[in-house]
Amino acid sequence: MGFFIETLFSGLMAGMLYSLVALGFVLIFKASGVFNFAQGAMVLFAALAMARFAEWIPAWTGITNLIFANVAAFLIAGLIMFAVAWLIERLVLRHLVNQEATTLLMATLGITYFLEGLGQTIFGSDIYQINIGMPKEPIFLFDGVFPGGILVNQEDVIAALIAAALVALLSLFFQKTSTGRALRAVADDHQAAQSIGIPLNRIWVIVWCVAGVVALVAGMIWGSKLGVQFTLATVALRALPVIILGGLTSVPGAIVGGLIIGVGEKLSEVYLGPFVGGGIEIWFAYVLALVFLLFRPQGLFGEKIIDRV
Amino acid sequence: MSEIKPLKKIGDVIMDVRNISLSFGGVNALTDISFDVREHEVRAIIGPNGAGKSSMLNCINGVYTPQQGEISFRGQSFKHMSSRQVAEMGIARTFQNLALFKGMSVVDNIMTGRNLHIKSNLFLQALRIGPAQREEEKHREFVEHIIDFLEIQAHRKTPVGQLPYGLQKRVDLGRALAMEPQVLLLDEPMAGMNLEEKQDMSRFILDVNDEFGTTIVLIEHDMGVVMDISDRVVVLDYGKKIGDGTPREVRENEEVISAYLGISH
Amino acid sequence: MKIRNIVLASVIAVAGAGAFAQAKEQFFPVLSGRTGPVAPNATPWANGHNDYMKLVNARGGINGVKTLVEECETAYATDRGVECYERLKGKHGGATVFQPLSTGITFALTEKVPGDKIPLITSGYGRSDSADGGVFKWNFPLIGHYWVAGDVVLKHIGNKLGGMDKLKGKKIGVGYHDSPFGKELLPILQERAAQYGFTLLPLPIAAPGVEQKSTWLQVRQQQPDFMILQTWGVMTGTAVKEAQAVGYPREKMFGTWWSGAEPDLQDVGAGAKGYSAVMMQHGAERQSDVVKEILEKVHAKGEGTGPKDEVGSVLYMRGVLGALLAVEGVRAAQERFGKGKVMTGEQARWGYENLNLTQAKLDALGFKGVMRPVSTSCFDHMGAAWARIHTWDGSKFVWSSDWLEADEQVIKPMVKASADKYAAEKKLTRRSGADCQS
Amino acid sequence: MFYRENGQFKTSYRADQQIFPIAQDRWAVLAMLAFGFIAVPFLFDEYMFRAILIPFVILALAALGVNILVGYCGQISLGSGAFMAVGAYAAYNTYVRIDGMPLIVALLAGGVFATLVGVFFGIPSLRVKGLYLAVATLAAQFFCDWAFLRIAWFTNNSTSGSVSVSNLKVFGWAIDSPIQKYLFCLTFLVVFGLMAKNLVRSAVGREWMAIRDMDVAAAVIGIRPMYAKLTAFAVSSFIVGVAGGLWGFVHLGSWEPAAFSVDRSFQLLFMVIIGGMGSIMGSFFGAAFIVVLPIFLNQFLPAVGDLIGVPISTAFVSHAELMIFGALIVWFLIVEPHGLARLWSIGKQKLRLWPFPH
Repeated sequence: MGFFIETLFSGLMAGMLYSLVALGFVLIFKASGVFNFAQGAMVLFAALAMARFAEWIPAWTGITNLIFANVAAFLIAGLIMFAVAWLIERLVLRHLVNQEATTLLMATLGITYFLEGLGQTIFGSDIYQINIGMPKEPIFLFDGVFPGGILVNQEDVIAALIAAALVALLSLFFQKTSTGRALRAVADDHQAAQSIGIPLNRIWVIVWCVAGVVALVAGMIWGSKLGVQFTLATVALRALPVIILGGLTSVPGAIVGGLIIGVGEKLSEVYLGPFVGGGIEIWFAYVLALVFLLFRPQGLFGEKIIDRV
Repeated sequence: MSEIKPLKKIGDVIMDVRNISLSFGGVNALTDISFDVREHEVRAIIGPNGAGKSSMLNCINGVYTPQQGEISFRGQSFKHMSSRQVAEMGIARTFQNLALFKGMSVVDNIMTGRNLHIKSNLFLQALRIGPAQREEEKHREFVEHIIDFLEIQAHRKTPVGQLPYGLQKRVDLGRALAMEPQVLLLDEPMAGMNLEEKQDMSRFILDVNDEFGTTIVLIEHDMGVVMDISDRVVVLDYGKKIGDGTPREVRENEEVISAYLGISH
Repeated sequence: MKIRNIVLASVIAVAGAGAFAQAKEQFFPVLSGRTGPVAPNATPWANGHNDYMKLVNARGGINGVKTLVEECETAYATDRGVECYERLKGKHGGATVFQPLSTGITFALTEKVPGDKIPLITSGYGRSDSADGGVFKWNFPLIGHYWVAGDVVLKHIGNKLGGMDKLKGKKIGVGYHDSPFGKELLPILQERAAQYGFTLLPLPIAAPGVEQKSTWLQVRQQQPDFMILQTWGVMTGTAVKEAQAVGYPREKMFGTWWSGAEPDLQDVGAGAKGYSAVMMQHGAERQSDVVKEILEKVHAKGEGTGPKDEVGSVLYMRGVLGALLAVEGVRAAQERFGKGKVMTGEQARWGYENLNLTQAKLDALGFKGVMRPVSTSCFDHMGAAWARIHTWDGSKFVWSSDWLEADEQVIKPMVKASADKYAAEKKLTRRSGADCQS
Repeated sequence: MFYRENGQFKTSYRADQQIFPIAQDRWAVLAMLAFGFIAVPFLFDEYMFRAILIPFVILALAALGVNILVGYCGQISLGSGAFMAVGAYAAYNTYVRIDGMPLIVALLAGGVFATLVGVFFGIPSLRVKGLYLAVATLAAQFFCDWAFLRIAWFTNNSTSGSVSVSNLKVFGWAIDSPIQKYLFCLTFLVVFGLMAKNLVRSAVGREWMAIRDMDVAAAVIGIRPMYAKLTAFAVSSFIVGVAGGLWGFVHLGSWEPAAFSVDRSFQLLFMVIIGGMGSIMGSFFGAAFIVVLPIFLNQFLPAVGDLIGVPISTAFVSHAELMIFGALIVWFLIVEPHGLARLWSIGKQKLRLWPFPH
């Protein structure tokens, strides 16, 4: 029982990171109808930038204060992500307006490759660490209730809190700020948004920036857990089923979907894996999504699509 | 144009639409629509925008499934049929906002209309030997007749995407004709055309109607055209049927007039 | 920064080729993995290899024959490795020997080298059964393969427990890279498990291995008495981090020699304290003579391939050893086919098959305390089965065991059996004694 | 002024329905075939064959398969690598488990199994489109990766999970020299290329394109989306599967699932995009481009760096490769969505008018 709870818990933690990546997907899709395959590459890019600047800043400025280095690195990385977002809109999206979804999808595949190459060219391809002073050792709760207690990673808890805070911030941003409302308007209806004078291009830049920040946070958490290296980009592939499950257009969907996938993966691997030789979690997530597709193509929270002739 | 209107014998009811109701998520597109179509006639469905005309055709085509009501064709009635079955029964259709296959040439577009008649299987087609080759040629020949009939010989190999609007409308018609339909559903065949184009199109429609004796169900906005070429007219408004009869009768109908002139009642 | 430091060997090669086009040169191709999931580990290897080759030239070459190096990037992908092999094998008068540094590529090349008559050195990786020279004429897993690693790890664990018999009833988990590389370790462990009566808990980890939570949840659930890691690249570091996250004691974790180098652990730092790994003879050898010599004769001249601080690190040293063996094989071949001549791949093969590096020779070359004697034969293409264990003290590795030798009595039969199976599949006949003289 | 159809009047529809209605084209193609089969073997060295020509021919075949699905039927697939894997492993098992199994039969059997798997994973395409379908096909990818790693039976219980084949023979004629291998693969490519071309200009092909361009309209004129999509999946995965078999048997000789990873799927998709969606020729262009580009960069960039005195590291080269790839994908999607094939046909148009532009 105790172990089951642990598995569940760590599933939720993994899922929470998937949600963060998925969130990036959804934001961009809602606002620009682009399925941004490059989200994973953006996570890598942002994490690399943060990790490296956190190294370089003390070297350059001579200030060795960890907090200062991290904050500065975070800000710089954020700015870099803004620049990336702006360039993507300028050089790619702007030229692909009103293309069908698959074309845009493939364009973002191209962006993925580009960012992976660029990131490693600028920041190198070693393993880099992001040290934001996360406690690494686990703690044990309820020793009394369960034998051996329930293992909890303080790091995961903190990460979860950060993620939650980010989501809260985003929802505030969408509800309260005028830009946020504009974004929602665009998401609901492009033509209408344009007709009431919301400049689409600007909206797109903004939403890609937001996605960039989300990527940065995801990259920071993941990076401080596991170190930053090229392979971080593969989290995009882990997060895809999440969106299918949650629905492309739904922010809560991304979060719930992420948690479900995370838990599903871990439970399946731990309880089913041993019987079939293990290593099943990746495709399990996908098959889960696949089965889902067949019965509810629009996902948990997505809107139904009707073809009109 | 009225003088070219041919005299022809109208047969008995070929299609009967009974109490069709259709709604999308609570919004009623059609409520309790009933009307019939007689063999060889030109039947028009008119009504203001959003009256549910296209939805009506989509129900007949099996694109939408009405929540209530049924449609009977040549006596056998059905609640829902797949578009395939409908096509097999000989009901063809053109589209309001062009639904041609943009990537394909005019010939290929019209050839798709022949697909129902193609028998040879995948492997024969892959090897393109004997029967497959002959079949292909046979249908190509048929398609060439349609191309001549619609006077678009010059554009055979052009991708339809590159054709002017008026010609695309013809190709759309041609694709439907290639199915050798018994009933032809035309969704605003003349929308956005200038006068000559409209005259051409009406001519084609009437020719189809009396050369091949094809029954025609037609959605059209242009009252003049409708009154000229159709034998009977159904009037829809906000998904309800508000009139049915000969052009003359409909023209006199109070509700219809108000619907069109927007008089409240 | 890194980019600027790494002077691409091929550039030197091109320049070199221009400079002494007349000079006799022995071509050693390098299949590098400077990008992709294994970049952090494969890069030092290539740097070490190339630095030693430069050192050999600084020492005056192999009896006057200069070494020539050209790299081709495989990114650890098999098909690219094959392309690189095809590209390099014919260059600069023909490749002497290939060291793919990837089990996948080794498998693919094993099919090709007999046709091209080029030997393969796969020190510590590749096909374990290729130690049987009777079947694998062209493969040389010199000084160790996975089964040696596995056997030594078990031996070390046994010693810690105070006797192999103490292994009885124990549960040992194996976290392995889910690929031929990872799986190659299992046979020896299964063999030993049957022999000593401990239970084996195989835990495959899907490459690239950035997400291992569930693997380590199972570890926490099963609570194996020991964990053996057969991982490579980012997978190792992640494994240690996850172990830390589920509170599995690092003292009970043992890596094979691909899972115990600085790049794996330095960013875990103190968190990895107590983690041990078996080392194929050498470890980090910053104090060894050869390292000093490289620093003074290569890096001091600004010709270092990689960053200076990496010289002498574990994987750097493995590159150095790879180069050493490649060179000494050629030297041995020259003894027979003519001193100061450039050896063909075929001649070099004879050299690798008749390698006899005595301690004296090794010490003279600056490998005192780094390596033990190696001597190969027609049927033994490995030549030595010695290893040591080193342990991470939070910032660096320190030796934690004496020299240990794998039990050839157990491994030889396994090698032979597996080799015979391969020969049967491929319809090959074992080499006769006569063939050994060729 | 020599490239004209002037004076070539079609007297029958058969004549008009030929693959290459213009005589000069027919000659050009025949010449190319002759070149491929007769001249090439004498022209190039072993490296060209092993490292460029053979991979090109095999991947061109695979790209052809993918193009049928993505380019002609408009069903995006990221699982092509998996279908290659199925082809390779199925061929392997039929080849090693049944004594005296002829090579070609084994390869075709591989294709058949790939077809089955392809159709199975194509089923979602009946419900979903575009990116959703992409994800569905990714499921195929990851599942197959896992299955071939984990299920020992597929690899004939080899301890390492890596399988290998050797001494290939066709009609008692050994396929081991690079030239023989090349010709062997080229034959497959030509045969399948011809059949594919026939399909796309027949009823089935028209159904695929109809579904791609306007699926609702297609349904209304009696095309069954299910039939059209599943046949596309079937034909596509059959060809891809055979290509997979060739990749394992002829090119690698010994392989592991990683040889057919998701990267392979992306690579094939890119070949189709760059080469030209909905164009047989395009598949070949795309394959050639993507096979040659990295090798070219690998050798060209260091040379350039050498010239201008800036040492270029291997790492940088392969990163640059990633960037150039990505940039090219985007560039093609923006500037020339129909890929190299379109450039080719534009060239032909110009040639037709030359020297009188109007």
